[in-house]
Amino acid sequence: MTEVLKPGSSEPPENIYLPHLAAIKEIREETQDIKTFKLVFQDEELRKSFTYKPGQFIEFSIFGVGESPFCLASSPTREGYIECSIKKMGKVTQAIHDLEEGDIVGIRGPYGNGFPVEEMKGKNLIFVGGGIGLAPLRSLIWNVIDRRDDFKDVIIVYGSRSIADLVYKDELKQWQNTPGVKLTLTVDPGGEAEDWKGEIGFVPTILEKVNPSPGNSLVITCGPPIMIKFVLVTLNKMNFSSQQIITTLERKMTCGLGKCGRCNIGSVYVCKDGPVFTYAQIEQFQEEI
Amino acid sequence: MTESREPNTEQQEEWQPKIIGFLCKWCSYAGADLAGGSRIPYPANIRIIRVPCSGRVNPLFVLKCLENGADGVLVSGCHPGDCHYSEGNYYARRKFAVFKKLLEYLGVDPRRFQVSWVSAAEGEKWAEIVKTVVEEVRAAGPNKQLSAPVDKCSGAPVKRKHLKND
Amino acid sequence: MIKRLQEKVGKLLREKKVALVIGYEMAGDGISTTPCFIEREDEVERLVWNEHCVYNLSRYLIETRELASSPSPKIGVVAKGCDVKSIIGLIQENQIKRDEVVIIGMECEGQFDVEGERQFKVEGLKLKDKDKDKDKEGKLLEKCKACEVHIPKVYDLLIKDDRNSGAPEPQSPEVNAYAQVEELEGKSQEERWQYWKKEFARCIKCYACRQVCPLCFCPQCIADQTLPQWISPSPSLKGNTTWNIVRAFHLAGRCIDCGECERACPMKIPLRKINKKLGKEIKEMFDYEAGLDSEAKPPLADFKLEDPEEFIR
Amino acid sequence: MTEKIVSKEDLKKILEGLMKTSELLAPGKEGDLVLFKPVKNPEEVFFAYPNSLKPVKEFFFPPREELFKHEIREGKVGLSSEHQENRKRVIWGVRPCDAKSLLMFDKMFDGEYKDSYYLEKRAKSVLVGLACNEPLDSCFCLSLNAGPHAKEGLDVLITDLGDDSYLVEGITAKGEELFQGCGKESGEGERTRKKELEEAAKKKIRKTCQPPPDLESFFEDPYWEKVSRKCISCGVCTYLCPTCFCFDLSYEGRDCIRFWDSCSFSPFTKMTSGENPRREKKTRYRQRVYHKFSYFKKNFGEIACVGCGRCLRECPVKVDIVEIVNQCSKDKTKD
Repeated sequence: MTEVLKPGSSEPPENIYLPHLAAIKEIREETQDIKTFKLVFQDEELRKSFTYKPGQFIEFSIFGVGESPFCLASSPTREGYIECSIKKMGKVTQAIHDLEEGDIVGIRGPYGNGFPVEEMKGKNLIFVGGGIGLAPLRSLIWNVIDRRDDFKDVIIVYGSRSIADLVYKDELKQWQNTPGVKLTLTVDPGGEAEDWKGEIGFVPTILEKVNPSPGNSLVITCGPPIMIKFVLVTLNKMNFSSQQIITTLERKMTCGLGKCGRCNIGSVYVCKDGPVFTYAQIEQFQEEI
Repeated sequence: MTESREPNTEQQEEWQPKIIGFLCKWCSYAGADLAGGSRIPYPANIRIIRVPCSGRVNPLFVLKCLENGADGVLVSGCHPGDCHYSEGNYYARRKFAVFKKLLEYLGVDPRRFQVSWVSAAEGEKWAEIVKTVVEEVRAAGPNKQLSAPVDKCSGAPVKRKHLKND
Repeated sequence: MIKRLQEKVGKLLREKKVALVIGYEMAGDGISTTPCFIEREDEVERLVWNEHCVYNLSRYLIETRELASSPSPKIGVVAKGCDVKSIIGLIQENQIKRDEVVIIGMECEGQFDVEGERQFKVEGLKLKDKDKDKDKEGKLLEKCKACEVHIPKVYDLLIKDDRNSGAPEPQSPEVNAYAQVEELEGKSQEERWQYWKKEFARCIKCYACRQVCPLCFCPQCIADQTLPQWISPSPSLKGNTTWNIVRAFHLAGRCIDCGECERACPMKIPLRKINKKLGKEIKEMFDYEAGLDSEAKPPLADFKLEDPEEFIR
Repeated sequence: MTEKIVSKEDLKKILEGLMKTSELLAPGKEGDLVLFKPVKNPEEVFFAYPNSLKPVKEFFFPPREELFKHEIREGKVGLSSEHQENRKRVIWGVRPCDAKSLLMFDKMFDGEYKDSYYLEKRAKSVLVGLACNEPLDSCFCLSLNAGPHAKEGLDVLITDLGDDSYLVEGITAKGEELFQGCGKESGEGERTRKKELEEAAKKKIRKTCQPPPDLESFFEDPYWEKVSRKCISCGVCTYLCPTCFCFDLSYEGRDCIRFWDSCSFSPFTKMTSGENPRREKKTRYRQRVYHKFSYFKKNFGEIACVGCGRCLRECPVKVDIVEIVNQCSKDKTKD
């Protein structure tokens, strides 16, 4: 607990709700309903000073429409810009999809704890992603590739409903060609095409087939809740302990500051204490995830 | 859109009433079209929104218009018996009869919400109705009851075209 | 009356005629009552009946039906004459089926203005003192003064008032049910606007009016929609006015005047005065009264060729 | 800490003075409601009330507050946050329970992320307390480390001694400042009188809130389903609660606004994907209880309830959170 500000005793603190202005530099269409936005802060100082960890998120403001939290999909090792991959779902995301290059948006953050990158050093990393859930993993994957010597082997298992739903298609190729990185792609049965060279099947099944070893390894997983549920079963079968499994949770994080009161799971605020948790931590929660 | 694209009429020149018209596409819209095609003059204070049927108009549309700065709203449909969907305008008639009473009861100026039947052949009648409605709303003055006149902002995101070319 | 109520409910539960009964029990303050859900025969002693049974329990019918796990899907509900009207409304709008509910009708002499407690909250008086020095007439809820349904129109069981033996008292109220509406109608347009503006300004958007209403059952309220956002979610005069108009209009021809919205409103906005006005107009224009006939078509889902149209150009 | 005796006339003069030098808010009647309002006439200041309908939180954390505006000027987007008026604000007639609740708000709105909107209002405000001599049946502050004459969070406390005389106890410098140069020193008799009033008031508070120490262990108990059944999921208890602080952010035209929100509403936690961790009424009601009696305590060392009793008085269906919290351990052992 921090010391309570005595009325009348302090300088006015900075405004925690005021976003920084950022311009959209580039928009890439990943799939039919997912776009990746490259954002550059208007303020040159901020472009240099804005630092973050993979797994952290920002509050993305469309002035006049609304604000929503999105994870940072870019790697902090690539300086000068940030990227978010956004699926068209509701009011704000629809407005975001209507944006064009050069449009101005607001950014608050970064918020949350982020992935424990330091702890990952010297370990084998297994990434298990589904659909748009690859976005936060992408941040970490590029971070790992850019600092390749700090980490051991990398295994990536990524799947989506169909080939068209795979995100970062160009980057997947780059990852595949990186030494020490083993990428397995899969699509749900029925989502394949004739020339599809990857696997066909749900992510947990393919993960079992890839069969990574739990020794000196960490699993980082993100995707739809149903996928995570079965990925955990698979990992359990393969003798991964709950401390070795890291995921990011999704909640409605309106303020990102641990104040607005809706993202808590028990006394834990996902926006402040998370969104990254080990499965061992999650097991302690009373509420269902 | 935060910069109003029109000159601020209220300050620069005489205030002009702004009226939103919800017109059924089968009768009243065609009627308005006829008025235009026949070069029958009527005031330009009305902005027309075409709807499939007067029965489609939710009273919330009317409220929203008044809330967002319209000075008056006119709903116009087919004459009873002429509805393309047989009975849409009959339902509309009941709905707006009640809604009009409610607005009046709450003290909203009754001139701000009006209903008319205009057929596809009634270009003259359309022009007359618009004239009357505009005059009545003009007499009622700017809508200060339901609208919040301070910020004219549609709530659309900041687009590049709103900014100076750099 | 309470004894007979408890016996009858006990019997219903014992014979598995109902899975659960929604009724009234004493509240912690020892004076007012609160809704309760009785599932076992040994709980029936909790049930009470007095002049503080203000709540319209039909509000719980839809969600309770979903919760009832017992093989018997029937729900028993203790209902006053006015509450039965909203049950009829729910049947009429296909929200519940007649044979899913067992209506335990109560003969009701009128409910007291427990909210007259407000006075006690304001002045710090104790409710008991307050009760003593006011005559019965003065304590009656506004809606009860013009009540026409002391005995419910529809019921499965009727619990009669012990005090009334023989024929029920004549049910023609001398009170003008629309007195308050007419008073406001008599004012100028500007006066009316100023009146409502002041009332709506107080609204804090707690949605108690909506939540307590037996006929506000939309799975998603238009006020909660975001695409588009029709009603501004924050409390401001603009959004409050729109919300209150929309709420009332959605109840036009459906509201059965149980007055729960006004009772629940912590800011005491006279919502009944709006609902009542709509009821009055619909009665005059379309000769329809809500909550009387579960087979009738709701007036705004109906029309007549000769409906009034003087207001149309 | 100074104590003095002032007369009703003195108080009126002080109110008149404060009206000129600062923004003065005090309870007044609006129909049947008691609400804090800007004072236009000292005669209208209402003393004989148990408590205001809305707690004073609304002056620090308004139901609707504009945070900033976005504007396009000269081809550039700008954000402007309007500077708050820094005129001194005196809130007169605050009950001790409400004053205490602000200390909890301090913990919430200060901390790692400092909420300038709240803190600025806090810094410019002086809280003049009014001791409770006539607590209601629904009051239960005594069991929550507060009391009808408690001073915590206040700048000055006034006790009505009857006979048009008031005991004024300075608590902070800015509180004392308001009463400088008026009244006379208090005597032994008056201090005894105040003690008596305090004891008498305490005796009137019979309701006690005693959450079980192991509340966490009841989390999965069917009890919550049972006790939340009659809850109608409205926002009355949360909006009128002096310690509830949940909010939402939204844009309305050019303004980014913050406004009250409530954990009782189902859309509160609903995500765009349609997932809703607290879709069931039971989980929402349990969240309210646990947030107050467990989570806040875990995070900030204190139960987030001051026992003002508003939620009991104003609940449209008389849900009694005190009874529910007290009963939960008993009910468990019974089943």
